[in-house]
Order: sequence, then C-alpha cells, then structure tokens
Amino acid sequence: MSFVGYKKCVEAGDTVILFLRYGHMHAIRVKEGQTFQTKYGALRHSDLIGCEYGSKIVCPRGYLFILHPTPELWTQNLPHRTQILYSTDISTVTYQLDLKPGSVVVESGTGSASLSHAIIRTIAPTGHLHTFEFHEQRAEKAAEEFEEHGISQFVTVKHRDVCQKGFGLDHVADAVFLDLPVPWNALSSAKQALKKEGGRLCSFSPCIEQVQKTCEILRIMGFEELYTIECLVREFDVRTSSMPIVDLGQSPDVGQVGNQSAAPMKDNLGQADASKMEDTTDSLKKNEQTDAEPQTKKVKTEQSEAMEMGDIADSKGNKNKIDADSASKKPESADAGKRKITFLPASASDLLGKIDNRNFVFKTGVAPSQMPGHTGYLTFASLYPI
Amino acid sequence: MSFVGYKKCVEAGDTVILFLRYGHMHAIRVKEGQTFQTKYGALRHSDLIGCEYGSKIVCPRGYLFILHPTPELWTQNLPHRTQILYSTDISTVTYQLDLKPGSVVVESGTGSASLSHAIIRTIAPTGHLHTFEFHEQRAEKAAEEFEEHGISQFVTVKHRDVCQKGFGLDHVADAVFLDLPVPWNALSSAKQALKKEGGRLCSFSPCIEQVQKTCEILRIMGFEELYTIECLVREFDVRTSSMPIVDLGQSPDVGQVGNQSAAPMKDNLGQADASKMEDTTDSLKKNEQTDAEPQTKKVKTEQSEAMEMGDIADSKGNKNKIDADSASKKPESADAGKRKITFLPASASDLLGKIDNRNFVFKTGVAPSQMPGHTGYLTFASLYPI
Amino acid sequence: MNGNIISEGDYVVLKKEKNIKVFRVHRQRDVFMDKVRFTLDAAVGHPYGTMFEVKNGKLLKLERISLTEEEVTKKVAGVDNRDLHDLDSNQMLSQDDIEEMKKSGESRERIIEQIVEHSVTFEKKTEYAQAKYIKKKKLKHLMEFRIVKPNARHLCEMYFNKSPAKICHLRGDSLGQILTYGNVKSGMTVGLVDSCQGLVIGAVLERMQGSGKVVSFHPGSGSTTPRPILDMYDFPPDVTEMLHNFPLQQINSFRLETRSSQPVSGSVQQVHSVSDTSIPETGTMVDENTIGDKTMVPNTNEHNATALDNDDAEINTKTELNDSKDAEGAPDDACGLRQDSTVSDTTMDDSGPLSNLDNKRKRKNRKAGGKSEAEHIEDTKKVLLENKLDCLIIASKFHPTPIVMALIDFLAPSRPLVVYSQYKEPLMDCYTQVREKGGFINFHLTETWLRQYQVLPQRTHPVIQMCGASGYLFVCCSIKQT
Amino acid sequence: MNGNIISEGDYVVLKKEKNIKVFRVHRQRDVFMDKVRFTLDAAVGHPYGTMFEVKNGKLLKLERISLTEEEVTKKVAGVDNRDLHDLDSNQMLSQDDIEEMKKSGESRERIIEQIVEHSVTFEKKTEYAQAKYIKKKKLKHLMEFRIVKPNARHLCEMYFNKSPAKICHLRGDSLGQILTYGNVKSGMTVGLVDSCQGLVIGAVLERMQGSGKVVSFHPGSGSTTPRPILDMYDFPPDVTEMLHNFPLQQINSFRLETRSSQPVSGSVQQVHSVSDTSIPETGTMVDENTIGDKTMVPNTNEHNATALDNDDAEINTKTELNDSKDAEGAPDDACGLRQDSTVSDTTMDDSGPLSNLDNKRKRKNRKAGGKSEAEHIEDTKKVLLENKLDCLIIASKFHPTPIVMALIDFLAPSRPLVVYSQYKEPLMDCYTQVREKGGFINFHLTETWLRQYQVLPQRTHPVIQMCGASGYLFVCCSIKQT
Repeated sequence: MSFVGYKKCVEAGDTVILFLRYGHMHAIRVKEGQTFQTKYGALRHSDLIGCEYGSKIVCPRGYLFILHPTPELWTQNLPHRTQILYSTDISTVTYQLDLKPGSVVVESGTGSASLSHAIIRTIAPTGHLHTFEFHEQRAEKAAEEFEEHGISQFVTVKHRDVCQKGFGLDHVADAVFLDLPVPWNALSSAKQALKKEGGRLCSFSPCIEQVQKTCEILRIMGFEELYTIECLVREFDVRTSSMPIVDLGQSPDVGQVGNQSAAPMKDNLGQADASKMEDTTDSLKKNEQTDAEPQTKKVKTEQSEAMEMGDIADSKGNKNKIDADSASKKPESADAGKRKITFLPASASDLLGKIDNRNFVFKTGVAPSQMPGHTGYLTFASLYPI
Repeated sequence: MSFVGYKKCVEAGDTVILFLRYGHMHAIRVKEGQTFQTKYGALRHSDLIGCEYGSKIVCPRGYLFILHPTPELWTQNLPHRTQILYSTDISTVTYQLDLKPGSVVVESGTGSASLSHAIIRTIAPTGHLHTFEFHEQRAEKAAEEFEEHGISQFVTVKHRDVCQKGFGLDHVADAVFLDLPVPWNALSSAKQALKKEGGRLCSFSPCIEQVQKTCEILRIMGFEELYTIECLVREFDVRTSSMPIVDLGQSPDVGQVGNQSAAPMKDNLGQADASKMEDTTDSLKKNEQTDAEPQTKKVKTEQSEAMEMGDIADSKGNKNKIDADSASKKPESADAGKRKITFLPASASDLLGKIDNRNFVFKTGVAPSQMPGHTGYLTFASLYPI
Repeated sequence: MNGNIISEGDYVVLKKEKNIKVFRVHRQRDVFMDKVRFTLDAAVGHPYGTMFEVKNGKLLKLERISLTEEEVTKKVAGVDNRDLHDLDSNQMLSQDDIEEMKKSGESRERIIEQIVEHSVTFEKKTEYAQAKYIKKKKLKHLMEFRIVKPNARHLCEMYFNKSPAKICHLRGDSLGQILTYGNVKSGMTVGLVDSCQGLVIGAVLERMQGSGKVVSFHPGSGSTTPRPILDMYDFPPDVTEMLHNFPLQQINSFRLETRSSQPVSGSVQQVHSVSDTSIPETGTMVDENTIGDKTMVPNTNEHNATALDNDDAEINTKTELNDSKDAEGAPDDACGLRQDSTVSDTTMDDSGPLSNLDNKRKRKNRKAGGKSEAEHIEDTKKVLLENKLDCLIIASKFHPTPIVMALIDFLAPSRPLVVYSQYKEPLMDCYTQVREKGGFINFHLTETWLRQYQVLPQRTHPVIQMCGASGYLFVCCSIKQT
Repeated sequence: MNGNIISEGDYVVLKKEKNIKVFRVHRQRDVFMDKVRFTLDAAVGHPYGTMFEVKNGKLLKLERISLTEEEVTKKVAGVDNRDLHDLDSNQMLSQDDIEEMKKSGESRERIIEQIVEHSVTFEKKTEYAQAKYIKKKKLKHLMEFRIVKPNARHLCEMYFNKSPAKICHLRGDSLGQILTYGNVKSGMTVGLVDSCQGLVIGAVLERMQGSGKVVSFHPGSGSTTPRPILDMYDFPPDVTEMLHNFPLQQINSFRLETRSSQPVSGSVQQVHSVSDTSIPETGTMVDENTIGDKTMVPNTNEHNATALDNDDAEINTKTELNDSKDAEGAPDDACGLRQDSTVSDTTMDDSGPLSNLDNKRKRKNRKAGGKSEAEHIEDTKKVLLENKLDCLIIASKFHPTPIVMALIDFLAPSRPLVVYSQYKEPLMDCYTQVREKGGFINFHLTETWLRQYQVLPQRTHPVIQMCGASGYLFVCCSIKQT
C-alpha cells in the first residue's frame, strides 16, 4: 500500500526513496540480501528493513535519508521509458480534471507511468484508472510497477493502440487524459468512454500543430470550454548574496557628499536607532582611514574575494550556518580582527539587506539560468450532457 | 531635432511629454496660443516655451513635469492608428538587427510609427529608414509626424502594398523589418532590398501560423540562423509590505516553545546583538501580557488593520515616506503609545525584513496580476553573401 | 435524490465565460448576474451541466447553443484592414435600439444579426475580425450560462477573477500544486492553516471524500473562523465531519501540555467518536458582506464570545438564520456584486423567510450539537495527540514562519510541508528558518508561469493578457529527528 | 582596405551554432575550436559572412553547405516509436571508426551517410527523429562555421553562453534594453559603469559610431581597468576616441571640487582636444587568463602601480606584448577553453612573436601617448564639467546604490537613469533610495522573459530549455531640481 497510504517502517518489498542530497535521489525496491551502491558506499537492503521512514542511514562515506515513496518522488526517480510528465504538469492535470477519490479515469499512453501513479493516488481507494499503452514492453513494465507498489487493484493496464482500436469503454469515465502523437484519432473513442452526464478531457502535446488539430476536432465533436495552457515552474535558489561597496574615495565633507557608500540612508533614520547608526558610520570610517591609500591593494583584494564569495549558496538539503564573516577567516586577510558586522536599521533599505564590512549582504532567491522552457501544451475540454 | 538630439529648453513646435504621474502622460505639440486640458486643469502652451526640459509645471489643481521626447516616451503616448510595438520588442528588434548610426533599414508596415521613431533614433544621423505602409491615411500621418519631430531627413515614407508591389529597393539595406499579415509575400522583395554582403531580417507576427509559414519560406529563400523568440516584460511594483504575526498564545516555558512568533530566530543570534535581542523579546512579552485574554479583541483588530494596510504601496512617481507605524496612529488603537519598533538583527532572516509591532515588514517587488501575455513572435534571420 | 440533478438547497455555479457566480437554489428568490434579475426555480430538476438562458427575465433551458461565430460570418469579408477607418459612427444601432429589441422579445439570433447588419465596417473586416466581433457582441447582449456543481476549480477561479485578495491571490494552478505536493489523498491526516476563506480546506476535503482527518488551525481563540467558501463546496456530512478545528492562540500552551504528558496519546479515546461533534463552521459563520475585505479575525472574536455564553439549541437556530443570509450574501459578494451595488441590497433584504429544507439540512448536520467550544477543542486535541500529521499546509495571510515553527513538530517524518504565500520574502524567511532549525530536507521555493493560448484556425497565439503573479510555494520534506 | 573583407589583425567571430569564439587573425598562428586545431590564414581576403570548414587541419571556404537533414532522411521511416527499444548497441560504428574515416579524408556527406547506415534504429525512427539525429551527428562530426564581424550581439551571446559570470549574467535582450531605455544614440554624452569587461561600453560606443562622448567610471584609483571585451569590438580609432575614463575612487573629491568651483565649467578648454589622449584600455590590459573569474579589481592596482612608475614608450611596448597575448587568451577563455585545458596551454604558449601589423596598429592608436595618468583623468574631468550626462548606465558587480547616489548629480534633467543588476534586492534598494532622495520620476523595475521557439513543420514548440534569469533593470527619469 506504499503509494496510497503512509506506513511507519520499511518492510521487504517496499519501494523506498534514498535521498543523498538535493537533486541526488534513488528509488530502490527493498529486497533482503541485496546491496545498493551509492556514492557514499554500499547500502545493504536488510539494514533498511524495520527503519522508520524519514530516518538517517549512515553509509561508509556519508549518510542519506530514507523517504516514504510518493508519486512526486517517484516521478523524480522512476526509470524513463519515455518522456514523462513532471509534477507541475501533473498537478495541473489532476486539478483541472477535477480528480478526487472515486473518479474513473482513462489514460493513454501509459508511458513511464509517471502520471499514472499520481492519478491513482488521487482517485484511490474508490476510483479506477484504465491506462492504455501501444508499446508492449512498456505496458508490461507499468503493470509490474503497479503490482510492486501495491496499487494494482486501482488500475487496469492494457496494451492497445487506442488510435486504431479505441478504448473499448462505454460511458464509465469522469476524465480522459491523452498523451499521444496523434490525439485527434482517439477523441471519438474518448467521448464514448466519458460518462453520459459529461466529463473532462485533457490532451498533452509538445507541438502546437498537434494542439491546433486537436482543438479543431474537439470543437467538431462537441467538446466545450477549450482551454489550452502551458505551466512552467521556476525554482529559486535561496541564498545569502553580497555585492561589494565600491570605494568612492574620501571627502572631508562627509555629511554632504562623502561616505554615501557606507551610510547612504543616513537621512532617513528612525529615531530609536540613530545612535546605533552613528556607531556604524564611525566604524566604517575608521576602517577607511586605516586602509587608506598605501593599503588600498589589500582592501581591494578583500573586495574581490567577497565578490567571488558573493554567492554563499546555502547548499540545498544541508544545514548551512550563515557565516557572514567567513571572508575574514581567509589567511590573507590580516585585518580580520578589526572587522565588525554593522547593521544599518531604520531606513526602508534595511528591509532588503545590510551593509557588512563594505558589502551589501542580502537574502535573495536566484532565478535559474537554465530552467524548463517547455514541456508540452495542455488542452482541457468539457463534455456536457446534451 | 527633438527626437534625435537633446535640447535644453522647450521651443514652439516641439513635441513634449507631460508627465502627470506614473502611467499618466500626454504627448503634445507646443503651439503658441493653444491650451491643453489636463486632469490638473488647463495648461497654456505658451507657459511651456522657454522652460527647461525636466521642469515642474504648476497647474491649477496640481503639477506635472515636462519631459524631453524620446522614442520610448513617444511609444507610450502616440496616437494609435494600429496595434503598435512596445519598447521591449523594439529594443529586441533594434539589438537583433544590429542597428547603429549609418544603418539603412527597410520597414513595412509603418503602422503608428512606434518602431520607426526608435529605428531613426538609432541609425541617425548617417543612416536612413525606408518605411512602407499600405494604408494611405496612415502613411500620410506618419510622414507628418516625422516632419513635426524634425526627423524627416532620415526617413522616406511610401504608401505601397509591398506584398504585391515589393519595396522597389536594390541591395541598399542592412536590415529589413516586416510587420505584415502575410509577411512571406514580401520576403522575395526583402531579399532584393538587402545589401549584397548580406544583412538581417525580422518579421513580427502575432499568430504562430504566420511564423510557421514565414520560416518555411525564409528557409527556401536561403535565409539562415532563423531565430524565433518572444520577449515579455514583467514589471515589479516595489513596495513595503507586511504580514501580521499570528497570536500563538502564551506559554510559561518561553524559551522552549513559547514566543516563537516574536523571536523565532533566537537560537541563531550573532554574539554582538544577543543583548539587543533579549530586549526585543522582553518588550514583546510585555506587550503580550498587557494585551492578554480580556483585551484579545483589540489586539486582533489591530492585526486585521495591519493586514488591510499590508500593502503600503509606495505610490509610483511620488515620494512616499515609509511610515511603519501608521497603523498605530488610527484612533482605535488606544495602546499606540506602548508600541516600540523592534528589530531582530543577527539572523539571516533580518536580511529579509523586520518584525515591527507584531508585523513582519518587508520590501518586496510585487509581480503584476495582469501583464502583457503576448505581443507577437519575433523571427530573425540572416542573409549571407553567396 | 440524484446528486447529478439540480435540487433546491444546492449551491450551484453559474458560468458565463469568465463570469462565474455561486448561488444557493431557493424557490422564488431573485438572483442577479450581469445586472439581470431572475430566479433559479426553473433550473431545479435539470441535470448539472445544463445550459440556460434568461429571456424576458425568465430562466429557460437553452435547447441549442446560439449561432456560432462561423454561422453569422458573412460571405463578404475584407482581406486586410487597409480600408478601415476608426470612427465612432461605425455601429448605427444605439444601445437603446438594442435594449428595445430585447424587450420586444426579439430572438437572440435576430439581435446579433441586426447588430452585424448595422455595423458599417463589418463587411470590410477580415473574416477573423468578424468572428471576434460577433463573439464580443454575443457575450455582451445574450444571457447564456451553464449551471455546474461547485468544486475547488470553479470556486478558485471565481474568487481569483473577482476578489483575489480574499484568497491570498491563490491561483488555481498553485492550489493544484499545494494538493499535489502535499500528497493529499484519502485516508490521511492533514494539518492546515487557511486564510483563504475555506477555499483550501474545501479543496483538501474534496480530495479526501470522507476518509481521513483534517485539522484546521485558525487564528484567534474561538472554535473556528468564518469560512464562506467552504460552505459553497456543499459537502455532504460525511465529508465535513472529517474537519476538526484548533485555535492558534492555544497552540503554544497545547504544545507545552503534550510535552509534559507525552504518553497520554495512547490513553485518549478513539478519535473516530470525535467526528460527530463537528460542522462548527456553518454555525459560526458571520455576515461576510458587512466585513468585506476586513477578513475574519476581529469578527471571530465577536462571534466566539456569543457562542461561549449561549451554547444551546435556540441560539443555534438563530445562528442558522444569519448563516443562511450569508450563504446568499457571501457568494454574491464574491461574484462581484460590489460592482452593481443595487443588486447587493436586494439580495441582502430577502434573507427573511428560510425554507424548511434549509433548516432541515442544517439540523441534520448538527444533530450531535450542544457541545461547548471547549469540548470541540478538546476533541481536536485528541486527534492531534493520536495522529501525527501526514502533511502540513499553510496558505495564510499571516507571516508563515512563526506558524510553521509552531506546527512542524506535529508532522510525522518523511512527510511534506507545503507553504504558500503571495509574497516571496516571507517564504524565503520561512525557508531559511526551517533550514536553520533542521529536521527537513529537499527544499524547494518556486513560482509558476501559467500561459493560456488562443487556439483558433490561423489565429493561434498566447492570450494577450496574462497573470504574472502565481504566488510562491515553499515545499520541503520532514525527516526523523534524532 | 575594405571593411567587409577579413584582414590580418582583425578580430573575427567564429560561429558554429551555439559555439562562438573570437580570435584575432594572425598568419600562421594556431587557433582551436571544438578541440580542432587550425590557422585562420586562409580566411584572409574572404568577405565576412563566409562559411568555412576545417578538413584535415586546413581551413577551406565551404562552397556549399553540407547536405541538409531533409536530403539525408531516408524514405523509410517509422510512424511512431512503438517498436523502438533503447539499447547501447543501436549505433554499430565506433567512435574510432568515425575518427578513422575523418583521417582518411572521407567527405562529410559520406561520413554522415555511414553513421546513418550503421544506425540499427534509424529506419524505425520517425521522419522527424531522423532529421534530429542527423543534425546532431553533423554538429558533432563536421567542423563547419561562419566567420562574421564582432559586434555587441555576438560578443554578448558568446560570453553569456560560456562565462556569464564575467558579464554579470547580462543577457542580450537586457543589453538591448539598456541601450534603448538609455536612449543611446549618436552625439550624446553617456556616463556608465561597466563591470562586464567592456561589453556594455562597447555596445554603447557601437550605437554612437564616433559622435559623442562616453565617460566610463571604473573602480579603483587608476586611469582604467582591463576591458578585454571592448578590444574584441575592434573599433576604429574615431570610435574609441570618444571614450574617457574616470576612477570612482576620485569621485567624491571631484564632486567636492565641482561644488566649490562651479563656474569653472565655462572656462575649461574645448573638450574635443581631449580625444586624442585616449585608447588607454588596450594599453592597460592585463592577463585575463591568469585571473580567470577573479575579476580585475586587485590586478588593476597591480597594473596601475606599474603604469604610474613607468610611464614611457618602452613600457608601453612591453604592455602591448602582454596585451597581444591576452588578445588571444581572453577570447579563448571566454570561448570555454577551460573545458579543454590542453588547448588553453598551447594558445598561451604561442604568444611570442608579435606581428608587425599588430605593433603598427597599436602605435598608431597611441600616437599621442605619453600623457600621464593624472593628465588623462584631468581631461575626463573637463568632459564632465563641460557636459551634463545625457544618460547614466550602471551595469556593475558593485552594489549599485552608492554608485548611483554618487553619479546622479551629473545627469541632466529629463534624462534616463538605467541600472542593471543580476539581483533584484540591490536594485530594489537603489529604487527605494533614489525615490527617497527625489529628483526622479517614472520608476520601473523589470525583468524579461525571453522565450525561444523551434519552428519546424509539425514540430513547432518553445525550446525545451530556457534561461530563467534575465537580470533586473531599474529605469527612471531625472527632473530638474528646484
């Protein structure tokens, strides 16, 4: 029952997720006597049996966590037999098809059964999934997986080309999902499979030409409320970042034009912290004077180090102490002792970060330079009773 | 020369931009003796003449700024005769077509001349724009505008259906821009217009079918490096926002489970500020005790007010003092005097905002609930010498 | 009673393109849509999914969908817009003319045809521009809509279109992700904080269909807060009985209790017996309309004070009266009644006579009534002591960090924590602090781009306006603490 | 010399799909691309835009582009993938076999044909999968590229693909926006801070083509910082002569000077005479390769120390030697040589003999040389005193707020301030503080979604991977301060 109900401890035969670190997971099926090689060394399956899900497992060269399988973790770790749907599209499909316990769903093709697991999770224990796959091996493998995952009672897998032979289902389904190269050939049979009181349909296609043709036929066949979307997820890397404050030189007229780098918000101080602010300004000023012309080079080196270190990524999945002063621990920085973390509260800007040793330090969620640009178009439609 | 060179003061005949506030602008042509009605009252053109660009102009019921025209401001304020290209697409077109002073460019259709102004700005004073428009009125109006804007020497406007009659240009252009319903009909003539040493082409189309056909013909005609993109700008509203801290009740065991709402980062204090932190915790505790059970309702009322005020938008274009304590100024809040702005420095989280009177106050850039979802597809291609 | 037939007392969704409204079906009670007044009487007995039209103030089943764009489009069409001139006088029928035709009982087809015939520029428009023109006119002048059953998708869309602030700008795709990443399913124990007027609670209950437990943590000290959207889901009793409520204001003291009495969990009574104490959410509902966006927090307290002092059947009936009024008011409000305020008043006024059906329904749901607020809370405590949570979902107007910190210890190991926020910064704070606290892995902070497409022959493109704000989602997974 | 013909001494761009490299054309000097070594000698005299191939280590003009996907695609193709099985043994030619064919001088067409014929699954693939397969194999096994002139677009793309950190992750569309929103055009006076190794300075100069003035504010105290990308633009002297440099470390004291001596501006000499002092940027270039990502700041000082002490012709020549080495090294580095380090070494080694042409060119550019660093800076000060800036552009690795605050007073009224940053938070800070200071209106903080499409028959869709990070742009407009 591992995919439709949680249990506390690992038993032989369970599919479990090994979480090594962010982005490094494996799905394995626990079998007494077997061993699984991780990058942290060998892991004996028997050591997992009886462990509580969520436990930390120590390996020869590191540790990992053993997680309870979910359709989402399975999607991230399943063996790819085809392109698969990922959780962003899966959640959209599940939501837009109004799936819930008791729903009867028709799916083709089964593919790698990524979506199938999520559908079964949502419609169990009272619903049923009819899934169709034209590639024989894939159909067999999927059926095997459902069996292993304890969910075979909620799903019927058929090896069949539904575009040619149809689903062979009469008015039983609340929803139909199509991921086919030529989905329009399956629409007539899909309509036949939907309940007489109506239902929802989704067609997933990577190319717009498929969508155009599908929509055309959907309209002809009396489907309504056509809704074509794309759903892209953008994941942020949350990290403490910093940008150095450039040296704008000194000016005797500090209050007027000078020192803006160190205390740009001086005019906007809240009354409560004005005194603290003064301290800050002073301490920065002191630093500046000590590090003046002859020592400029050293100051610069630190700056560029800070730039290098600018992105102190809180490496994912590991606790990572934010050590705002880590730069000063480098041996090159002789004047580390002199440093002081300085806060500039009060101005609106201190809501965004703080000035720390001539760096502007801030928390940011960095957008990824590479992200999914396209998975496929999802076309939804409703069939209503006539 | 107002669109290709800056000048200091407004003269009669200048086109100027009146900036009332964010999103409220007008483009007017200054003519002695005329009056322009703004929402702040009547503005006599003669009052503008001689004013320095960038000046504040006082009107009967408000003030506005008089800005030097630029192609970008013009794009935002021009009279629409057609759908126009906006600055995001314009900048992409200009950049991708490698435009610079001296470039010879062919454009069709002229439309509302939004892009034309930007092209002329970039290629002047040594380049030339040949722009073609099949709608006679529009072509005339565009020519008029170029004259009024002092840029007519850089542009030739022709009323012509280039799909049927072609551009009539032989190997003179560095770049061709097409914004036509059936761009593929103009491609042969566009190729003829491009210089023998090669050049760049861009076709703008709202619908993918147009793009598909255009790309097909471009390939047949020997254009290379086809590159189809969409460019969407997402504008953030920068504001100080806040979310209330929910009341989790009191617990005698403050250090263990209690007071996490007020001091969730207690365990992670930097040494320098631990004492300050203690103060903070204390002061919040005091508040809590004062506002205990019998006064719960009042505390709640304040919270929901804060929620209401959550988005203290720094209204655009106006200086707006951030008044973090404004909620307490409402008459209902009897205990305003007791309040204290509290900072929780030291933890990484204080880089994100601060706890202020049981609100988490932070700066944020709010994504727009409505933004441009599509303008058009831009297809670029290169023609190389054979 | 067939669940698929529109019945009296049902909450129903009226869908007219982007305009979505929820009403409760009462005989001879006026409802308003697009400033048109009608009653839903004629809808009773028809299956859900039926298309209706309002003609001369009467609701009728629509036998055939009015002529499509293609049917009206004339043979004569322009090739492009070179000959079009923009003039105000392009349409020769005045608004008054059109209203006159409607009143005189002119057929829908005829009205649209007339509008087309009186458009000076129609023939010069391209074929596609003609179709677009007709669609626009149809939507404006014809009152055709479909009646469907309420569910998470319709309710979220309705609120997101009309009053997004009331549901923390929670967009449908983000709601779908909450359910997916929360691994919400039948039979589990869900903990959640919902500042979205019950939208998220309802979406979770919908995915559980009567099996499992949901503990809703709400702000304040009382037994619950008003959740008008939850009512609109129109759940049967077996679904709503899954719901248990717990006031956040008591969470710290409860956590302390549990710490000192950890072995207690085994000794408490079977939790199943708790279920029949529930459905407090309808009883505690207060007038949504008078509050508007001011949210439920202050009013909760008002109500709770009452509930504490007068916990008897008579008061319950009185509350129901209020409730039924709200049941009208709240949906109307969400359906944009603030735009046409005259209508709002009317709807408010006719809350007087309560149908018997309505009363019966409510009574049945609350047959176990009479439990005190304190008892309700004690019952929920038992649920929390018995079950570790299988997922924790926060979709709150409050700063999420303190809430998350107070509740994560209730989460079983290897389970998802899902936090939604309209803003990125509070979630980054939450992310950072959960990581610093430890006990969680697999951190994700995301936003979603939702792009809709117009797919029409020769006119396929993304829609011109999109929503740039999906809100943000923070998801991570608990581990066993050692 | 025809500017459109590839000539010795030119910087040239080699484009092979996404792989872009910049080299300087020297006779008998080896260059590397995709681990293939060749010389550019044979390219000299051909027009820009010509397609070349490398065959047996020799560069040849490509007479006809190698067979297209459609030409190779066999008539036999599968309908779908139902019969495909994933096996390693699907390709029966080994990598060694293919290398052997290449060495034996087999034609490109023949090699691709062989690969196709030895693919077990090729015939079962769909027509589209076949085309995709061939394209992939072509790119892998054939060395065909085009030589084009460097410009902002090519240089930005090259760096963004290979070393985005060196250009602050400035994406081409954002660079285009900087130029557009800055209203950059011929004849204006531009102030800018460029931490993108000269990419932005070059893009601005390109849009001005010799008319106007550009003041580049750089970190440190010296006359300039290394800007390897600027060199790659290969600007003629009249363009580079527009460029003036000013050290940010002197900005505060200069602002103070200007304050006390405001009327000076009228009395300084005509600024045009300043122009022939310039092109310091090539002279001050230091070894980019040894620094890598460490950026120029520390090394600037190293260099400046030298420059200060030894400001004479001999040192200038020595610097040129270094420079020329870098001219090879820097582009290679940017072109991803770090991936194939063996090549990197080779390129570094062959920096010895400097062509006469090279020397002559440099000398010519620096004929007015001999001016001291202090004199250069004084000249720039005159520019700043004469002209208010027509736009201020900041694209910096430094926190933008202090820089903006120090420079905005130099901006004329009704002119754009354009600040780019990789991060949103520093820009929000800048936005907030500029607004608090006053003197600006029309605030915009934006990011850009750039979506690329594959447009092929029956296979049109957005590309599978996209760049989610455009960086952020803050734009506002100055007003006259009263």
